[in-house]
Amino acid sequence: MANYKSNKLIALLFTALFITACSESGNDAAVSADPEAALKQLMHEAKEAQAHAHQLGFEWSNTQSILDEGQAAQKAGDHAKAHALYQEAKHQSVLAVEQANYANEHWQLLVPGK
Amino acid sequence: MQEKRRLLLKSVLGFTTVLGAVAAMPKLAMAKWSKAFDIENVDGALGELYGSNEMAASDQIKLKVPEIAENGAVVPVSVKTDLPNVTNISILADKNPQPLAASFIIPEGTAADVSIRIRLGETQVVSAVVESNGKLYTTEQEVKVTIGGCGG
Amino acid sequence: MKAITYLSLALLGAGAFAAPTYADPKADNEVMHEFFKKRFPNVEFAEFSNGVYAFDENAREQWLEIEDFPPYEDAVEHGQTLFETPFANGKSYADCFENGGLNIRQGYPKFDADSGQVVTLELAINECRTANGEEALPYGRGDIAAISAYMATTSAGEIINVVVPSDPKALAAYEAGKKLFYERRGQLNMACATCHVHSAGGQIRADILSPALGHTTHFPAYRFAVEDLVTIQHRYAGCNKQVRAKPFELQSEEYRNLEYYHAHMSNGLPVNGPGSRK
Amino acid sequence: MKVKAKMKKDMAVVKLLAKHPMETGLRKDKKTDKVIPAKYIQELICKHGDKVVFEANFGRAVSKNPYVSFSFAGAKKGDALELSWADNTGETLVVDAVIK
Repeated sequence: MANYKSNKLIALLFTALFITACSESGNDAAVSADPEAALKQLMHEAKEAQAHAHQLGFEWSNTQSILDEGQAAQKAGDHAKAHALYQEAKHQSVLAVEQANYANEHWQLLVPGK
Repeated sequence: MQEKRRLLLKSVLGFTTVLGAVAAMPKLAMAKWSKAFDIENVDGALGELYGSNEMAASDQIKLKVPEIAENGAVVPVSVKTDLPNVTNISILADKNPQPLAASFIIPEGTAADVSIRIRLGETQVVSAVVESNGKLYTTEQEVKVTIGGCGG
Repeated sequence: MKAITYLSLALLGAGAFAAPTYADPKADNEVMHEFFKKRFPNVEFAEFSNGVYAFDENAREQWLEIEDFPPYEDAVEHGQTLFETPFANGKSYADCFENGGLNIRQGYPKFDADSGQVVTLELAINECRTANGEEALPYGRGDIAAISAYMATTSAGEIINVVVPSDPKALAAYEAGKKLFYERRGQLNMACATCHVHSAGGQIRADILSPALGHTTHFPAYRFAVEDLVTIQHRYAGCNKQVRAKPFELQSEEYRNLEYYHAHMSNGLPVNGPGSRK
Repeated sequence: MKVKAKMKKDMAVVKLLAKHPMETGLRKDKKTDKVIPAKYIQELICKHGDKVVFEANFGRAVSKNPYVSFSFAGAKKGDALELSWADNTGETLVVDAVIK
């Protein structure tokens, strides 16, 4: 009963990881150019992704605390840590949006059949 | 368990020894709330409460506890015995911070049959100690406490 | 047949609905009840009201001992006092509900045709308060759960009969609740149905998973984890957090729709709230 | 404290649920991270007339809102019971109950 979804799920996770991996390398380049601005941009993206996930009703419960931690790290001057946390928050929300899209199309797979 | 119970005499032979050893009247008759509740090991608590920790295992004590606690914060425990002239029943949980959980004084006319709900912090042995004719008898059972999960 | 009727009604009813709803609540229940009967062949149908205690002997024994003198008795009495105490304007809860608010739990949640919304018992309690100039009570636990629990006791043994009328908005609400029930969400990627349909009776860490069928019969429930009476939506929020999904607001449209679907599923089972649960 | 006392054959069966937090003194407040001071019932006594028919002494392991049941002989329907508890902070409560 449970197996029919695992392949799709794995595919979904890989897609998300791939997306993240790409955006990460992009941001890394930006960090070296203008760390402050890049960090701000990343935080902005993370918040936008979070808002999108939230609007779909699929925000994860720990995203906000990761963002908060990131902001605390940024304030304390630990840019590397802040970067990692913002990245994580954004990553979560990207996955959450994927999850919402998937659920919207495939929720009926979990409904018991006759 | 082993060393804590080194004084627990399980044989009939041991039982006769106990007769002599607990001849002295237990302190409990006069005691109000006992310091035994503060003591952090079974032997010490029993010694403080009864003036002795020599006990005989008895199959005449029915200790009813769950094998697996549905909820460690509220574990129903019942003790019932047909032993004669019961004056006191105590319940101990060996791995709780203070093993002595409750102690009941049973006057004449009151049944040696009590129930209570106790907390168990982890999987451990729950024992009932019954004072009958001035002597101590005991029985015990392990209760598994599972922690974690979502509430089902 | 019925499905076609509903479908055509849905189509007729609404330019507002982009997609027609295909819900047939009655057929859903037939399938669901069969599913659980098959999964738990030794459980009498009415016993599904007792959750895991219907099939976990060891837990049932302890539960019965607790229910013999349950820790929520005080709270239910408190709820009765609140229920019977008139508002400042002299009116009372009894004036807001059919049959004076007694023996009505089995029909909730209800669909309100005027507002086009699902009305849960707790929402109705608060609407009664605000209509009479009183402040709404906070949802989840406390007084609202106590009042709701008292009202549930007046329906003890009554058979649950949640009605989904042939109103496209009602069917849409039911369908939305159903969808929510089957959508995987949160970091753990789990739906309500993952645990409480497809893994019901199985184990998650130390706990045995309860079947969804019968969930709503015993709410508000006294949860030992909370040491208090809580409403079903308080539990929804808890479950959502446990799969690391951000919960919806209590009594949000999402949770009301979910409760509608969830409670309807238990049609035919007796009301036995409040009950004590882990 | 809620008390249910009723005759069963020639024994009065008493079940009670005392409303009490039974704080162990080992728990921390999640918000303030401060230890919540111990507050637990130490003694619970049931009197039938002048006679003490039951006395329970509790440690910290007794559950929140303690539940106890016991039974005793020599009572009849309609008799009054006096139940009382005292906790480690000196707080006490006395309630009356009637055997049904």
